[in-house]
Amino acid sequence: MDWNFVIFSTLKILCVIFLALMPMVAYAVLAERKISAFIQDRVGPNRVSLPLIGGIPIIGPFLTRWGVWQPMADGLKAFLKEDFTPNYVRKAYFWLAPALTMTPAFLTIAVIPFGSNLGNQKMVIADLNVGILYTFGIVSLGVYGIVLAGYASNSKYPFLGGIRSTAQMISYEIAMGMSVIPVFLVAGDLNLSKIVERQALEGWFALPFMAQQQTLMSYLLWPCAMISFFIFLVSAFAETNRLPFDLPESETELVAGYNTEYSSIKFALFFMGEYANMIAASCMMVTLFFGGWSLPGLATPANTILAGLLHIGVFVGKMLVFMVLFIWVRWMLPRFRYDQLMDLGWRRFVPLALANILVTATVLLLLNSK
Amino acid sequence: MIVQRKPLTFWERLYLPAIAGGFKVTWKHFRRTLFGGDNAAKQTSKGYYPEVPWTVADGYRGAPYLLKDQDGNTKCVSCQLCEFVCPPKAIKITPPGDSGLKADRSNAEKMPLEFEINMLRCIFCGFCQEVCPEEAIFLQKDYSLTGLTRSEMIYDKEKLLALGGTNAGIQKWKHKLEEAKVQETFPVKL
Amino acid sequence: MAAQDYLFYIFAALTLLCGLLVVVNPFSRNPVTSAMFLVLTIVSMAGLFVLLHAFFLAAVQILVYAGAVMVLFLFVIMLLDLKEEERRKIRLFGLITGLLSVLAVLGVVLKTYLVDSRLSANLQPPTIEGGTAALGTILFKNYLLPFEILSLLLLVAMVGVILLSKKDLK
Amino acid sequence: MHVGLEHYLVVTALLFSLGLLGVIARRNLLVIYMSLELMLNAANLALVSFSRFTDNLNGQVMVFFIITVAAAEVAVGLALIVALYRKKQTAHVEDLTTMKL
Repeated sequence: MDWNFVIFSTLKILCVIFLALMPMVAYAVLAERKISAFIQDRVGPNRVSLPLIGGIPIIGPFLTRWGVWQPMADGLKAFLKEDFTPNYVRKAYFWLAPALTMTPAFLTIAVIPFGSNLGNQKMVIADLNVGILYTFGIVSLGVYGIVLAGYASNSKYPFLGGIRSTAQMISYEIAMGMSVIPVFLVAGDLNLSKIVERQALEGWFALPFMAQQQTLMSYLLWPCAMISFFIFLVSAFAETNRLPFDLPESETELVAGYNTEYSSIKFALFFMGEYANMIAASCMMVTLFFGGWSLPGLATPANTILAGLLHIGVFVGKMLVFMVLFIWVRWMLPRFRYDQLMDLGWRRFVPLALANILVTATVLLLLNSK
Repeated sequence: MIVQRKPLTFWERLYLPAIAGGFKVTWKHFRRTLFGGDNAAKQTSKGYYPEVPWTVADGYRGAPYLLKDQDGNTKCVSCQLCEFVCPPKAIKITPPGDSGLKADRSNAEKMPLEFEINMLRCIFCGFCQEVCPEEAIFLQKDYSLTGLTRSEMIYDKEKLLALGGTNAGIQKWKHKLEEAKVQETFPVKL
Repeated sequence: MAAQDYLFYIFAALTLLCGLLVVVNPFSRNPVTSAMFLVLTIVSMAGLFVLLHAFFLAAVQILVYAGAVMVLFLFVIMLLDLKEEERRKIRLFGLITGLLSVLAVLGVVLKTYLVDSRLSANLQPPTIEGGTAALGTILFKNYLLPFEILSLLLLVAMVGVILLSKKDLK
Repeated sequence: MHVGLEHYLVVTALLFSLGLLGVIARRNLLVIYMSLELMLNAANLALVSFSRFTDNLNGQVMVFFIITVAAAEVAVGLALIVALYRKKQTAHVEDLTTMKL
């Protein structure tokens, strides 16, 4: 057995989950609260601080005033609150559901190339040939947590929330899956690392001028890529149950939808699952449409440690832009009605995505036959 | 009346103008708060809340307390209207009953033996103030009610009276008399 | 034994155990439990597919079966609000005939598999990989007509389902 | 012993008979349907293992077809069950003994 491989894989998994993803989820919650506060003319969390931390020169005042430690306080509170299990819930499923929401969100990260190379290690946990299919498979498993939460709560609002969410997620999965097919038609591969490498050379699909060498093809396919990206973006909002598509937990109608009956750490798991899903969706968008770790000057896979770290930084930076977008849109648009949501999914996006596949295939055929 | 839902125009169905409008509004507020430092806390007082007390605006509905009249007597006559009207059932009044507790003022028959408001249940709606015929209970400006136990948050008569203080200026029957006089002249407001 | 062999035994045991719990669960007769164990069966079977280097099919298995078909099952169970299946008196005749027929089928199948010498003959060490490209090529070259018929079948099923699920069935 | 074709085939045989047992023994229409899925899956596994050990992708194409047909079949079957439930308010095979709705 190749022990080197095993050790480095374990190391990568541990680092990505515990050093990157978990803190990122925690601080995404803080970012959400801060940005929401600024948009609503408030200041947001700015109280929590550790003793003596203000004594550090220069950065000390910032560390005490910007709510930097708020995620830790939130996490501690979630653990210490009373874990209440209502009567008449179906206990096994009630306990299973939060875990089932959280896990798929983390599993999705496995195939995302979050950097090029670091030393001689590829910066992707699992470089699968069927990369994107794996992602969609795992994402589709995420429905179970919500269905079971709705079913196990044995109460009306969670049930309605669960049913709504299931229908919504399955519907938009189809639009989402179809929207990315043009990308794979152009790239000719399902492997996400290969897709990123191709984009690094011939232009990002959504921004073809960000390229090492300009080609006519990428400009001709720009409209198709933009439609692809647009459908993917909107579907990602629907898949992660974010506003304007947060119908499963629309608080004005369903109290809190499927997580009405949950409290303390179980609720926190649902909450973290949502943010982990947002991170995964942002990663997917960056990887598929915005060139992953690449920048025009940094298009070749890194061969020094510094360049490797730079690539990871570029990837994380691009991802954070999308996270801010996710958070910002929450305050921009009101919630859709349920029939509008279904109408948008089935009668606008699915036909549009199908037409997009057809047009892309035609353009590719014409270009390649020359 | 049935309002017909207007069909959306092409631009509205694209949702794009709405998105642009939403971005404009949110960006304006975001910029003003983050870079201008101009937020609600700054506008109403010199700093942020726990250090700098918040300036309470007129008409703010804080915690309901019991009032005494100008002679220091309990105004409440234990009519229990507030207990009846209270939506979350936060008020509990024990009438004097057989204990024979007389009011400590001459123009009333009785006063409550016990008057409790559960501040954990109170929703500060102001119904009790509105319904009180004696003007004995008023929503005041206290907004920061804290306690370490649940029982601590149930305020009894002594505490409510002590917190409420005296308010001689409000004399309901005088107002009623003025209102009646005004109404006799039939002022026609156009 | 190689690591892959251990993985085979783990996944096979999981598949069979979960399959057993779908059919004869001693703890619960709730259809939701059956459905959830079927999901586990399917996922562990996807693991077996990966061991057989059928990567595309493993992904499709999870995507279609676990992600869509089983969710549909759960959806229907929840919508119909099915009660738990009552524990009936075991009818000896039915049980014995049932078990006998199952054992007979199992016996015939196993005998064919295990005794047939052609199977246990030395096969070449397999080299084939069920990747997307390979499968797509063979699908669109050798099996184009069945593929098109299949798409027609899906269309027919879709129309049928919409008709069936209309409120007033005439 | 190295894991070979026989190992996979034993698993498929057991899985198939489990599905058969479910169809015979269970009374809930939906659970019977799930058992049918189990049998189909056993067939899938057999085809994939044959395809692997005979170095031939045709088996996998068959599995692809089976999965598609199964999806269509499940959709229609569940719609039928729902329609049946609307008429009879039951999904137990013992209560569905008449030839006519």
